[in-house]
Amino acid sequence: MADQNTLSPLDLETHDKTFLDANELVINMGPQHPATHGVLRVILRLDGEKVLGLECVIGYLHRGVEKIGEHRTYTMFNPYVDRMDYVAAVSNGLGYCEAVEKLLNVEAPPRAQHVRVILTELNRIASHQLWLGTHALDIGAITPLFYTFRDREEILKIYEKYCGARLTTHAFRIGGLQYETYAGFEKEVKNFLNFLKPKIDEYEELLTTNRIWVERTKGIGKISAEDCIALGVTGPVLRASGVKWDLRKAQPYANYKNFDFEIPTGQHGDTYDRYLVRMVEMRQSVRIIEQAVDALPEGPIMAKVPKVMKPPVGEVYHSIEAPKGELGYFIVSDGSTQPYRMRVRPPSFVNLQALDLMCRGQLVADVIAVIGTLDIVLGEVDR
Amino acid sequence: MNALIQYIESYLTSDKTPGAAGNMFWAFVYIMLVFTGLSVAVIAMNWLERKILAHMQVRLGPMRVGPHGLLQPIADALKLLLKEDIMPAEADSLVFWAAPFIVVLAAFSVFVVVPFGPQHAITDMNIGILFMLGVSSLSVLGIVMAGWASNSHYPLIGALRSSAQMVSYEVAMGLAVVSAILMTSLNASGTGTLSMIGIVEAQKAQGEWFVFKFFPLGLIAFFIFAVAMVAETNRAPFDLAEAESELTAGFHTEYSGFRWSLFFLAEYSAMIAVSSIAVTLWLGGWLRPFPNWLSGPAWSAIFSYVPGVTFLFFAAICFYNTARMPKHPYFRIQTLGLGAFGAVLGLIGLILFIPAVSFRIQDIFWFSAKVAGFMYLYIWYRGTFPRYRFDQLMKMGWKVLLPMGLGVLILTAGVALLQIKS
Amino acid sequence: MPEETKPPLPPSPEGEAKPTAEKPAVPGGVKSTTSGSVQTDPNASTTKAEPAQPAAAKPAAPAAAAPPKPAAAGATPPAAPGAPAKPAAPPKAPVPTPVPWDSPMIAKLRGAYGSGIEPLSYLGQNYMIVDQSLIPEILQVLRNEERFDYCVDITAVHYPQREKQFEVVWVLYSFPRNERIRVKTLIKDGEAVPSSVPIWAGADWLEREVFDMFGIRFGGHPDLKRILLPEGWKGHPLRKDYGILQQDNEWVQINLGIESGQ
Amino acid sequence: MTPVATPFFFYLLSAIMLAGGILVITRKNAVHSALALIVTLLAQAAIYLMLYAPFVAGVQIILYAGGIMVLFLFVIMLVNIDRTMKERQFNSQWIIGLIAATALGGLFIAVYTKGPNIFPAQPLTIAEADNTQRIASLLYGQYMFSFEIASLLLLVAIIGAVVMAKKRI
Repeated sequence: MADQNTLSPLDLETHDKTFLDANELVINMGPQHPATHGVLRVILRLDGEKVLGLECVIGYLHRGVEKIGEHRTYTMFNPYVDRMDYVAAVSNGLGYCEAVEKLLNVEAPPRAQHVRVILTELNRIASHQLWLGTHALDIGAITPLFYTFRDREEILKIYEKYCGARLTTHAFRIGGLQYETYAGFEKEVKNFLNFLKPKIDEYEELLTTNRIWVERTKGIGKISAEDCIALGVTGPVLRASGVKWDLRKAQPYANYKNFDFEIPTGQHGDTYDRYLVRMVEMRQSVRIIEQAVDALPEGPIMAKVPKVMKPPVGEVYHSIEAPKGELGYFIVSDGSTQPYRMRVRPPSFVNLQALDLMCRGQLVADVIAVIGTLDIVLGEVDR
Repeated sequence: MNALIQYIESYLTSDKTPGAAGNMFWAFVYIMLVFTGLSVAVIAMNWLERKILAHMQVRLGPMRVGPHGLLQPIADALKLLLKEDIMPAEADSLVFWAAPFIVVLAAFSVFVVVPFGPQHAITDMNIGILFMLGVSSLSVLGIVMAGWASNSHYPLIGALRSSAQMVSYEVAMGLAVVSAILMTSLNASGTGTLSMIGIVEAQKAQGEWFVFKFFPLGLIAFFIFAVAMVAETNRAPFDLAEAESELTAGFHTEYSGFRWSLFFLAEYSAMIAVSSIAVTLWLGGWLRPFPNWLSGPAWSAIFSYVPGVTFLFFAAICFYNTARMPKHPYFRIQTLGLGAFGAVLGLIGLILFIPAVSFRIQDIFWFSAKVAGFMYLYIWYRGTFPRYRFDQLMKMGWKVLLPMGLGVLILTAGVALLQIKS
Repeated sequence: MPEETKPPLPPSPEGEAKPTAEKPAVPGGVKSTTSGSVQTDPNASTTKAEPAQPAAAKPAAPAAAAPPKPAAAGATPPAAPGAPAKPAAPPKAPVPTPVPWDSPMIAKLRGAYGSGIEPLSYLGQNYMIVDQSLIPEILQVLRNEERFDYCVDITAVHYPQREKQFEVVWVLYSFPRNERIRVKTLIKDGEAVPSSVPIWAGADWLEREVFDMFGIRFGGHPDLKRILLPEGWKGHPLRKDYGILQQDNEWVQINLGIESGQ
Repeated sequence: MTPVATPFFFYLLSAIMLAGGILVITRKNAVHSALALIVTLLAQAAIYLMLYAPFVAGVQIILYAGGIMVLFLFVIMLVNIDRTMKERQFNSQWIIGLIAATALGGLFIAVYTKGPNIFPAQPLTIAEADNTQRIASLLYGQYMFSFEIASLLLLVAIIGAVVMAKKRI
């Protein structure tokens, strides 16, 4: 799968060669390209319109989060986690807090776990909505963007009321929650769910049976289940290729085990299946939230966690199902208040690796669609 | 001097178009009327497109410049006039300068033969539809020149793509038009006509619009033309030329200021031109709905009031909105403006009620109402459809529309032959 | 407070001076059930934390540790390490230690490789420390026989004070068995590790990042070059001897042309 | 038959055509000469109109100006023409050119001197209005066979073009 990296320099200056009779053309897309979802540079090797292969150049948004992690105490590192996948900040926070709780051998109280599930699933819906809006915009449908962002606004309002921030929410703490849920939290979440159900049908009405949408997405960016597993691709992309695997079911965390929901899978693993999988996932998240809100127990929201955390020497790998895939934290503790090694396994970074395989043989216009369907966030890819 | 006046009045009684009647003065007046009307229509289209698209997308559209953004198009036009008009360094200045004019020429000269009424057309060429198709194919030249003269790869690729698209959809368009013209020959003399007014007369004589003639065939031909015309003007699902999300920018990226506004003007007038062809050929140009079925004097009276009623309806909307305008002093000027606009519309509505005026204006009203329907369709397409990929677009042009066009043509000819035989 | 990093870190890798940022507690109009103990603590403003010595006497933390009621961790800045044991601390829970992990798979592997592998389990997570020489082979076995077909992550940890400085970690997961294990191996600085790209295609970028951050070379990797940092960057940031303030080296001066003041 | 336009228009149009023709062969830049060719073709269409042949004028605009010239421009733009701009204009066959020019000149002078009796001025029989109908009846009536042969020829040309381009697609 290795493409030779000796890319022939773009030799258009020499006059005797027009850009049409050159057998292989190298084109640079990005890093400031409207459709690359952030700062990603893709070097495309083209034969006319067909993509021979591509190479991603990343690192433009690298902030060295893992190095900083080694110089912050466990609680101080919490806000950094939200800045990685800034679209799904809450699930980053959940992953990190649960990893450290496992290290400290502490369990968050049931009420905290329920609120965490509610907020994380809301975050999954918000992330999928943002994905749908921008993905449809890349393929040319302008309207879904406004619908999805109008509905996403409601979720951000709930976050703002709960923890003061809309995007990088820093809602969870190691051991539980910082804030008790505000008065009327359950009612507001319930109203939102009833508000959202017909809206998801609206998105489906606009796109699912839209002939041009189907034609632009069916059979584009196909990837088989074996390639997905070999490349380590996870999340909706893996499920769309037919692998029925979701960490919330496979290795339940934060009492997902006592909510029932299905895992959608696709058959062909193309862009259209990924679209369908994510739409069903949004509906399943609504189901989970409904059950979580109904069964919200009373009780404390914070476990017995020492103010100064000095976890015993040892290491832990804990991963959760973020909207983009498996988000893992590998924390090595040396007994001090600061982690010795803070490794983050981002889903977008590994999923982006599959872009080359998915775009082989497609046309240039489809590269945009495939980047959109991978749902990558460069903050998470570059850390 | 009175010879001149007499020359002018002589035309008023004749029922032929000024061009056909050889009356140069009225021809000039009609030209002025049509082109001012066209630019007003383009300005209105600019505002309508922004507002309707916005309301489709759960937002308000321009609200700040004038009441409900009514002055926005004027602001745009002014901005474009004042903007610096740059020309790329090694651009081919002659071709770069000429391209927008050719495109505008092609888009405007189509209106010479557009029949707003039995005698409301600048002229009545007997090759009307052929002339329209010929001239609209000239705009491809302008686009190719614009793309090439910008002297950079992406406009060139954009120009080649959009001209390839226009050329291939012209073929499908031609076939659809031929099958409509074939229907005009089902009269006693057995010879159809290419002249636009002749086509509408034929529809009136045969008592039904061509879109309903030989039931599915007319509709299919109309459908082919409707799709091809959207592709011809690089609009909505076929606007691949200026697809910003891909590499290639449109052919008019290097243009700015006034030259760019020429392209913008040409695009809208081409849209209006092509939809007026569709209205003439299939939707019975200026004929009011059910001319033969509901043909009594009472019915024609009722139908003659419709233009006045619509304008009064618009005026009512304006007044209703002035009531809804917030009471803040800052909005006082806007409420006044909207009220004045409503008053003007109301006045026009009232004038349209005068029988003499409404009799003459009625045709133009029905024609432009149908064209406005098409304009709404254009905006609706842009709101809902994603963009076709270039190869899908060409595949649909050659492998779907062309065979369908041929099929419809052959079937129409067959059915027409049967009808003549019987 | 620019703090010059001490070159050789003391054996127990205490973090050097860390600015205790005053973390503003923004309750966000929240009706906080934990009454009263959430207000910001005025006197514990950004204390000038002395270089961290384990036994540093911390300025008197507000001893108003509420009774072991769920006190919101809230605004009081985390105390410097080595806080004196709070009087009402709960009795020390037994410190978890790695216990040997045994399973039929381990028995089979032990039969094949004898002392080369050392399976352990910590907090219920199984991992095995594998001798460096076994690396490509045991991963191959795990991938094919034991069907660990998903290479979750490849990373490394730098222990400068040990004689084998680097610990390369493979996190593997098996879909059929829904089981996750970690395979670790210890290598010296400068030694290369055989690449596992032929085993899992997904290892390509993961290994490039480990090379980029630690400088560990992977033999047989199709395209081993930096992935996150620019090509001409000198040094590997995640090594412990690479100071956190040391980002303005000559690449930054050449390419960005900023004479950073740090 | 009222004349379509005064003789002034005839001289104007023919002047445009002549100027266009000269421009076509003298321009260094191929695109400029293509545009000049388009101008001449349009002027020619206008002259057809003056000869009461609106159908032919319409077809001329569609086919020549709208279709063939677009393909000319396509080809010129796709094939890189910068190199030809730099090369020196050479022309070694000026002898043959001279002979052809003199022959053509002689023909023109002969026609000009003989004057009208070569083409007897017949009154125009068909009305300008149904010109298209008459062409249609001639085309599909009397000359049906030759019409079909011509279309067959075109078909062969199209298939040839597709086969030549086949290897690249």
